[in-house]
Amino acid sequence: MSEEISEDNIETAQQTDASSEEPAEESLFEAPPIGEQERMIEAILFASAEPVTVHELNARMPHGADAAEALVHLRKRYEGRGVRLVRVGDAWAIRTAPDLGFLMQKEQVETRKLSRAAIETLAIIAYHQPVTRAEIEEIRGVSVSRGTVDQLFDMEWIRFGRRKMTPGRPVTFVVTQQFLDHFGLESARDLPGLKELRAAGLLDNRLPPGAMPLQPDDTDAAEETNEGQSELFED
Amino acid sequence: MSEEISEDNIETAQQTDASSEEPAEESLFEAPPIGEQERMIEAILFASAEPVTVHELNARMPHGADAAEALVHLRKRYEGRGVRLVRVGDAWAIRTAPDLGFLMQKEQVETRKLSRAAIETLAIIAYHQPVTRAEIEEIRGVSVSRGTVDQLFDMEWIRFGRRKMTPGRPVTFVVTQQFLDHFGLESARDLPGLKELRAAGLLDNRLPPGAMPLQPDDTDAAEETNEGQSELFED
Amino acid sequence: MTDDFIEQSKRDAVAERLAAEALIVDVDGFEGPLDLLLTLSRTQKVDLRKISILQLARQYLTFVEKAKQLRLELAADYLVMAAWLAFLKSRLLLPPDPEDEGPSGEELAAHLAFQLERLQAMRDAAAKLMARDRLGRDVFARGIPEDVTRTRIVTYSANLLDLMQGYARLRTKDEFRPFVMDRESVFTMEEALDRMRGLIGFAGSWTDILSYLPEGWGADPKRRRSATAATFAASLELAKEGKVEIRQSGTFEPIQLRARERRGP
Repeated sequence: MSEEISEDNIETAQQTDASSEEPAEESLFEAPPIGEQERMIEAILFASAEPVTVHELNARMPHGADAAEALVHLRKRYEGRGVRLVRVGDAWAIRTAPDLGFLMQKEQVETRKLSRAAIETLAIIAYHQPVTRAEIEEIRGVSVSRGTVDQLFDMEWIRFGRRKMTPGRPVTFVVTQQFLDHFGLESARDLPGLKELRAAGLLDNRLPPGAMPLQPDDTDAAEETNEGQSELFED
Repeated sequence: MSEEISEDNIETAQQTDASSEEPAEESLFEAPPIGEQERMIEAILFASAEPVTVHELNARMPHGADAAEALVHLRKRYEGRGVRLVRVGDAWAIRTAPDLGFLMQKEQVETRKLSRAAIETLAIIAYHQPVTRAEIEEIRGVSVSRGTVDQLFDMEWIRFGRRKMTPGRPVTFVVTQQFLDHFGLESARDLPGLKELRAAGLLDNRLPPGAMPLQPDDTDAAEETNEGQSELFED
Repeated sequence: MTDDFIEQSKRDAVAERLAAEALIVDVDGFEGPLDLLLTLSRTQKVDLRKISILQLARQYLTFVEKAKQLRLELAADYLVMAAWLAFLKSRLLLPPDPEDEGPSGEELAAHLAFQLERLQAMRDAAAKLMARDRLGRDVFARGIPEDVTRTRIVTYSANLLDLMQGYARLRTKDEFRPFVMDRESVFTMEEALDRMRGLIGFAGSWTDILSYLPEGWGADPKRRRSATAATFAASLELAKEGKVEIRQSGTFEPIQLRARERRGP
């Protein structure tokens, strides 16, 4: 496909050459062929430090040239290319195609371990979704910093869920599809529960007798999770 | 009219997508089609005033892209146009066609007037690189003033090469990528008349007769020079 | 024939003097003796490879002579070159001395010819170089370069294990206190010392140190152990300070202590 294009291009160039059929000297007195005018405005727009008006293009090109017409041709020529001819006010400039803007970044990727606060917050959201900030704070025993939540939003691992039907109608957080993709989960329900974690040796401690009140909580959490997930799946 | 163009644009974009025959997500893992790669290097090179190395092009393009191949296509595409794709050492740049220079009076930069000494010294460095100050002086028959070398350094046309493996391990000078860019040379091999000069033995480090005590060292120096040149010219 | 030769030499000499005079005007314009020689060589109107070094030496010496007549200050390297050329001239004119081990006049002349040719070649190359289409004069770079933003992308990594462990850590908070000592069951020596300092004043007779254990620390074995150890350590400290005496009647017998009587210094 791209070869086809370049062949066309060459053809066009040849046509241009053929159509000129005038010695170069004569172009001083007669308007250069349109293909030549196109080359000229291409070079001027490329090299100019700012957008150039049609008026200025005409002033800089040999007598008799018609910049406006050449611009139409050049604009067409750049259609679908990596750069485009764009109008800036009453002037013209060559600019990067908008879909390629990402190439104008030199990325230095640095991988850092997610902070403990972020992991815990994320874990609570995953296990208890939809969950309010107050609930997260209750489980973690410390307040949740705005930065932590923002970070998880930035990573697109969490999003807002439905508001809770409790006084104040607080917002809730749920995990996203990106979260599931990243952690290789089909759904948040697939997250192992505490018992399974323990069975897998991820938790080697016995539950202390005093930790009993956690268990009903866990049940609640599981229910809530299901609820949240159904919401997640309904979306 | 402009609406028409943008529709065309969209069509082209769709075609491109269609020809890839892969969903967009997969492009993260598979190289984009060559036409797309061509657009990318086009955008990157248009956006940069300085030559961009193939290495950097590859680094900025999506994984799996092959800048070298896309460059071949792009170069062909711009043949005969108002701007051209030029090679500068191991880098590439887009530059206006030389025959259109007359349109760019506004963009012309006042290059500092180089002294005859500076011009000759530059030529000697380019053709004899890597070359020591003593060798330059031997060729010109006068001492090289500090100002001359400073000026060439200031213009970023020369830099230090490897030290010569002769007594005193003198520093050497070589020309830079900016030098190649300024004089429109793809590499130091393309210096005008280089082959003829070499064939005529005028690039040899021929010793004055009677310079006996220096001879063994100087022979080393000559070998080193050839080595250096082959490195610079034949890479 | 001979006359012709003499005539020719005369004419040459006149031409050389005129040429030298013309060059004198420009003496500051020369980039050293080699440059001057190169300029002089052009008057021979031959290929540099066929140049007569003998004639060139004569031309140069004429130039220097003329400069001296005009009382022109010539830089030292011009004079050094003149001396060398005078030597070369004699070498070229005299038959080679078999005793002499130095390079022959022809060798020296050939090298000078090479130097001139090389300098001329470099000048031509420089001219070709400068005549090329040059960036900023004939060829132009992008006028509106787009900035490449250097972004540092920080990706945070966390795997499922991190997540699960984080959650488990939270839900079993009480179990996960690996580095925190259970202060509730620890009676420190400092605490024991404070306690005993307040009590030993009242103990004039031998008393089992176990009676110094704080209230409520005797029942729980963990607490009892800690309190006993702390109290014992505190007793030793007090003995060291000379405040108490300690005795034990036998192995595993109760350890007893009493306040030491104060003696005057």
